[in-house]
Amino acid sequence: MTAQGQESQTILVAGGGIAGISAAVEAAETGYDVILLEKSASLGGRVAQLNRYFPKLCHPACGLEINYQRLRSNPRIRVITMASIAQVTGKAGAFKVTVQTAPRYVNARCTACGDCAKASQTRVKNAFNYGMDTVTAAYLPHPMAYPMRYIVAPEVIGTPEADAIAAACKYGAVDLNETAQTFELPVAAIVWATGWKPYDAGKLESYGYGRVPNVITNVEMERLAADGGPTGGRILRPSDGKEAKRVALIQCAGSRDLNHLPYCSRICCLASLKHAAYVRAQYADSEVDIYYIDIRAHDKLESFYLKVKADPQVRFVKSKPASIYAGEGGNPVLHGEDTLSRELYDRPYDLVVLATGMEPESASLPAAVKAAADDYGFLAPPDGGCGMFAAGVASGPLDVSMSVQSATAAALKAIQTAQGGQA
Amino acid sequence: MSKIKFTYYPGCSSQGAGIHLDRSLHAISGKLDFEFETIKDWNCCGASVGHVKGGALPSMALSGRNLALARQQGTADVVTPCAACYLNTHFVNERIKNDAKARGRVNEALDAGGLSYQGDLKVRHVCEVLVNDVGIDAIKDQVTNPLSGLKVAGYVGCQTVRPFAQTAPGGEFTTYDQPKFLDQFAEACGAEPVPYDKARTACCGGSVSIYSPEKTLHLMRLILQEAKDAKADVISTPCPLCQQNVEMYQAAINKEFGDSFNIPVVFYSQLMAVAFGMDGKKDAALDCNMIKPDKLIDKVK
Amino acid sequence: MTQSSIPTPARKYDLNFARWVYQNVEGGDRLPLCMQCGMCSGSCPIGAEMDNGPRKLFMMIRAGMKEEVLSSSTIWNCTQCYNCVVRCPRKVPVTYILQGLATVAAREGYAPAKATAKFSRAFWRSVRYFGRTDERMVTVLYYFSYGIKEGIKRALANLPIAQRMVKAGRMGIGLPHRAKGAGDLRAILAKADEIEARERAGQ
Amino acid sequence: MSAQEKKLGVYLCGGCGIAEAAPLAGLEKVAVKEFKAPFCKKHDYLCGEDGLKLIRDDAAAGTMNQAVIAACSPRVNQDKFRFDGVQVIRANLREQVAWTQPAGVDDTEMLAADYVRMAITEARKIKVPVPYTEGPFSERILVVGGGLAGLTAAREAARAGHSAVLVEESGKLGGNALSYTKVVPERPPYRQPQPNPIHELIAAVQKEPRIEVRLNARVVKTSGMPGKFAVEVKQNGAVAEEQVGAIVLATGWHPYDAKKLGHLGYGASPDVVTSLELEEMLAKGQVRRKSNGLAANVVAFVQCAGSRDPNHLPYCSSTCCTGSIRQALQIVEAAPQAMVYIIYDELRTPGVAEEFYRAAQEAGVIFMKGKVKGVGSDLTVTVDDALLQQEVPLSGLDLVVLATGMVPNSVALPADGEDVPLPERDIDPLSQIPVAGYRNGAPAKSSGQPAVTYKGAPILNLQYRQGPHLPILADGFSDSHFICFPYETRRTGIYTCGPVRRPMDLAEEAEDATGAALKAIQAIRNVSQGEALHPRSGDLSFPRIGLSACTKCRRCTVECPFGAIDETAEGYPIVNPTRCRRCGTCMGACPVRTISFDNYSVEMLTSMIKAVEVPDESEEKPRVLVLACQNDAYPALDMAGIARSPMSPYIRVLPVRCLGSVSLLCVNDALSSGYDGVMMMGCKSGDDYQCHFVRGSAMAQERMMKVGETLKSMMLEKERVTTLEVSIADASRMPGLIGSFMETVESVGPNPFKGM
Repeated sequence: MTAQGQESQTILVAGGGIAGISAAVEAAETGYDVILLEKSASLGGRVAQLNRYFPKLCHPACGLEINYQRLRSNPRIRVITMASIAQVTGKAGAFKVTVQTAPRYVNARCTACGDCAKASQTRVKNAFNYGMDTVTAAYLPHPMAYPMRYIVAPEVIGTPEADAIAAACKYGAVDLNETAQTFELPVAAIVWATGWKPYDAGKLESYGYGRVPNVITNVEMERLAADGGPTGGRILRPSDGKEAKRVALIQCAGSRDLNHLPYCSRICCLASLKHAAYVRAQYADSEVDIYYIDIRAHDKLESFYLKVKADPQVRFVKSKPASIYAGEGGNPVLHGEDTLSRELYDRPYDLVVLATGMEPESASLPAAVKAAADDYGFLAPPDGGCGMFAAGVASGPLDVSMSVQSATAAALKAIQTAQGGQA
Repeated sequence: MSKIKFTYYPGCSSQGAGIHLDRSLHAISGKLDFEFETIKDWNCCGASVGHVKGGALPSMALSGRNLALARQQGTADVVTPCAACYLNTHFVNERIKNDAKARGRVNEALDAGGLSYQGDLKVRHVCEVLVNDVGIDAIKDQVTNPLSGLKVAGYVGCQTVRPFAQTAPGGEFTTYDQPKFLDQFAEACGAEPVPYDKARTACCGGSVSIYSPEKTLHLMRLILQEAKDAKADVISTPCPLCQQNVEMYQAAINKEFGDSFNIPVVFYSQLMAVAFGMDGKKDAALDCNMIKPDKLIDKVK
Repeated sequence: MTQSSIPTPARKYDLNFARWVYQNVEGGDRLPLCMQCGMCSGSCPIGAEMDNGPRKLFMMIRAGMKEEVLSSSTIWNCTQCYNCVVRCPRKVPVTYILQGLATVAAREGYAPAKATAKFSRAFWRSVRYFGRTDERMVTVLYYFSYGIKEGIKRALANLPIAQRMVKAGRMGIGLPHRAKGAGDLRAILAKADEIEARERAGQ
Repeated sequence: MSAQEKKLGVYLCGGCGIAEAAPLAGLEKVAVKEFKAPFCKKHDYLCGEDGLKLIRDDAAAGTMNQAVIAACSPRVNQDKFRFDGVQVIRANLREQVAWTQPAGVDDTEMLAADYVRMAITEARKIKVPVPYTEGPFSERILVVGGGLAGLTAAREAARAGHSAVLVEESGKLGGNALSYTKVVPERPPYRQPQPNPIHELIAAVQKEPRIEVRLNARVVKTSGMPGKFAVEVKQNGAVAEEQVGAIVLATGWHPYDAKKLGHLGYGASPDVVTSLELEEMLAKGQVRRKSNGLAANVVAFVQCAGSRDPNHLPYCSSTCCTGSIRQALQIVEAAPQAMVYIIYDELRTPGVAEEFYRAAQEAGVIFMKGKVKGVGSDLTVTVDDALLQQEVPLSGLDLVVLATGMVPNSVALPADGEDVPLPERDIDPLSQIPVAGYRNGAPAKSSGQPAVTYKGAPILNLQYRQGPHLPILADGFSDSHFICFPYETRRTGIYTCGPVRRPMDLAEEAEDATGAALKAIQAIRNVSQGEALHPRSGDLSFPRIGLSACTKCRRCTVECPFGAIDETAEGYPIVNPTRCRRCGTCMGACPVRTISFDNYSVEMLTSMIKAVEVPDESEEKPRVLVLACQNDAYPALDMAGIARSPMSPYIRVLPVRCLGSVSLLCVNDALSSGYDGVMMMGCKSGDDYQCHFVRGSAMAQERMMKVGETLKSMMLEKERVTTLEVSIADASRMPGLIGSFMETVESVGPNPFKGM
């Protein structure tokens, strides 16, 4: 107990990805009030954008559905989307958190009937598909959106189209006058589950992302392979829609590189093994080459590596490609040295996928918290008593199940603080 | 307004193979807001082969002496138009600035010549100065004779941007592979930059091309081929060695590969001189190009 | 040839040679960080001219393969494009290390016949005597470093280019260019040599 | 409310296109005239404030305590449609009617009407659950294993106010970690080995009043259920019983037996040692050769000694790379001139450990990629040097260190028990990746991992009908099968953590143990309220078995995925309610419908099925019953609706908790009441199963194999029933799946039972 007594036993979870959601439901189901903040329009985070998980190749939406049901049926949890944290004051057991919400232009009256979308012509980049296709300016963030509520893109605000969109809503849910709000929340403990963003592949100059056609990133590959993606789940290359049958997967595109991300992002090797499986499952005559420095299939995931390796049409090349240039017929050409044979290769592919690493979203952290981060922006394990705990990738590059593990642990630490215990 | 003063290090090529770079540069400096004061009695930087026979310290001593002399002339930034000179001088300057041991060794050597230098100067490339200090707009303003219709392939080469591009402040000078400043220069001059992504910062073979061209002709061929494919009238470059290699070896390449290249290779500063309406010979030094840039000569007022 | 100060390994992966390189070659201090990814060898414009390429050469250094390393064609075919330097994920200054190894190899007499070495010697003669390099001096000295006969052959082969250069006003016919202070420069360089020799002896 | 009678109210929403699709007047008729609902109210925006007020007022007035809400999918707006003292039943007229069917068509109206019928029927049959709360429940937590994971779990539970009893087999706390001189850094700058946290942790546990430590102790028997486990602990010969609410299993690991590594020179020379043996040498300060006591200055580490080897441990032990780097750094730190080599195949320093790798390189440690061909008695290690592309004799070594892997303590060793077959694998290393054009995966040699069995005694010795072991999964670890839910074991209220779950380093162990402690606390707090645990969190129902009808067929006790049902001496089933996860597999298994939940029963399902109005043959409107898994197939159908994909109007979808809860009798009833076909949609079964009740969908499929006979006895075609594996991501496949089944059914012709 703090000297002046516990103001609140509420736990604040910042970030509505798999880690944040897990921390929130675990704490709530243990009997504590939780406020779950999400910066974007919907919960789900990066996993909602994944097609399948390694090693089971099951669908993230499945676990997300269970968690959503746990959220919806639990009155202890309050979800606030479009929200970011501007400032944190106070101390363990008695924090004051200043929250800022961006306008969504659609309020809680929304039933997700979709009439607003029908009234909108302007098309904006579809962030859910990493901008590989577009949506109408009034749109549902994605089919598994939580809350199941539309949003109006800022691009059309102030235009006649916006008025048309508002007029189209039978339920008065479109509120064009919505403005940014700032309010304060008293909470006992904070779980930072702010997650990650893909490293900007454009910074890998010699790989020509954005310049050489048909060079994409691993997160884009997830969308290409997903039913809800820009190609309806068919792995077609962007430049001409041709089936991508000769595919190169490049590891450590940014990771393990002092010029970019000095750490290993841990998941990329396994994600690429999964991508090999995507391609092989789609085209019987496909060939996938995986370029790597070390294949890092930790613990039992080794068997997933063995499984993919057993496929004679998947080849592993121990080489960090030096450059990618545009070849004939829109084929990107990989150039580099095979370190096990000393061969200098120039190999054309239909599609090249850069396994870009995970960069912590620490930009969204208040300065005070950022100070606690390491040089990479990860929140190192806190010393006892600070009342703030990192969960998921905010604490380091983790896979999904490790993220949930750390979120569950963070939930207990937060509970201990909320109870006024040591933690 | 008063002009920005720089201490100028021309480098050996300014008296030989790269004489037209030096001449045209001085010409345009008259029009633009900067002026050069040449390092009195400068010496060679060691170029890209010096180290082999000379060893590390003697090589450093070469630039050390130049910097010491420059410092005697004042605190203005040292600028050089030559890629190799920039590379070596910048490198040595950083070492003297940041590495006490190196500073000591170099100064012990310099002392034998009655000189000393503590690393308090800044070494920069002329192109970087044009981008960041002079500014593209200032160049545009001087254009009285736009080079309209002239197709220019902007060939940057290596050492102008590698390895020190990212130490330069902003602009198009922070990228190793696709710097666009030559295109910006050409555009400012009213010319038309052509797509040149593959060869933009490709290697011409450097000094290897001088003593073992048989190993590097294919490199220069790539540089010429992309320019040809892009229908470039001229290749524009900032590097004396690149200019010399890519120009000089076209005959050999044609012989070796059965090509028929005859593409003029000019310095960006020559383009500017012409675009500024200056004299083609005296200022633009177009007479110094072995392959005559006819399309450019036609533009001369 | 002076007695070499470079340790010769007794067995594979005896680290005495590697450690000497770490300490005595420009940029060698970062060499231990190489993780053998192949970025450097892949980035090399004339990698095909190299027997080992920087990546493998660095592994050979660790393996103590002194002879193979110092006589490797890799160190003589660097065009100094610096692609490897800016791309190396471990920030190993590859080009500088190759230059440093070339210097060592030349000094240790591993490369009497190497073009680079000859050219460099010619170059330095010009630098030492005139303070500046003069293509005419350098090329002539370089050609004749192959012997009179070969020298004349090479000079004639390049005569057309030389003539065109002269015609283009890019090669004068007067006296060599020189720095007036070439004298003090020579003193400085002599001192530098002396320092390096002293340091080597200090080992 | 169970005692007081139900007051039903039907609320029809006309919003989101429902009214346009199916006029509410017609639906109202169905509710009031046909089904005699006391009242029915219509609203064009039921989830809006006024709409909600409408319902809230009725509840407040006491005129209604059971609301049938015919509006959007039950998957959305639970939060809005939540009213004190009101039991809410939903009819999905939006996603699966208005959004998939053309407006104002008879078929659409019929579909909507049937969903109203089904919902009202559900309301009539459903009971308000009476939770199981028979105490006393224990707040105490049993932690098995006194290593870093166990100690952490106990301490973290105690810090949250729970008492714990920690049982450690050996004579001291600390486990393997106790022998570590230093540990891999988990804090920035991640470059130097850090002090071992274990000693501090042991001290903290020892002075924690809420924790009772039992050394030299073993669990001999575990009976009961979450909230009320009775655990017999044997300590120094004496057996004492502990009452605990939940169990954390943190039995850790033991090093792989180096004697099996002769090919790597173990035993050939005293100077070939394992990582743990090196640790003992490091503890003595400078590392000295066992053979002659001289300082060991030239040392080679051999990675993957046993790990990643089909003949030994098929998996990667995860911690050996960083472990060897740490030891190498300590050697170099003590003797800067030492020459240390780490021979690896794939160097695995994930995350920030990459910086630790760089630190070792900077300290002069040499990393060689290659396979060790052999180790001579003179200690010469022959390496197939992959990067030098030649075979290298690494001679002049003083010491060779084998980085031996981790073997999970999933069973009590020494092995004094029977063979333990692996009940399930999470991922089967022998299975192959699916490849286009090949039914059973790529035409490739399998990864060649042997199917392992484990000899050893059960650790908890569970007194469960389904055996004494906590199920052991792939590679012998007692892990969760679920990526999203890493703590889900097959035994409710028992959570594993640390290396018994998955190879992991100390930092991860500590985190994992903290998470397991939370799950244990959560289990205790929920079961004592009679609430279900994940995935049906908060469900108050549990299976009730009418013994009078029971035939002692034992299907329920065998099929329960969580071993919740035991058997009496007479062979009757007895339910342990807090072990139950409410999937209903037992209900689906029971041939005599005598197992039911207050809020879910075979009778309820069949009544709902029969509530549907089946048109007679002449109308040529077939009816197909779709039994859809609530968690995956049903959301997929919803999302097809959100995408506005047209769907056959002849299907009637009935969401079920799990396909495992579906009894063959439901299928019979459907067919005998005139449905032309039945589709069952469940989750993927098999090795990489996705069923969140583990075996539900597999069970359903097994049962449906028998459906053939039933159909034959009814003289019906077997094509009328199909079982499909669909995932939540199959929204776009749905119309096609249903469409093609419709064609099949229509080709078979109408069900002769129609109108009987």
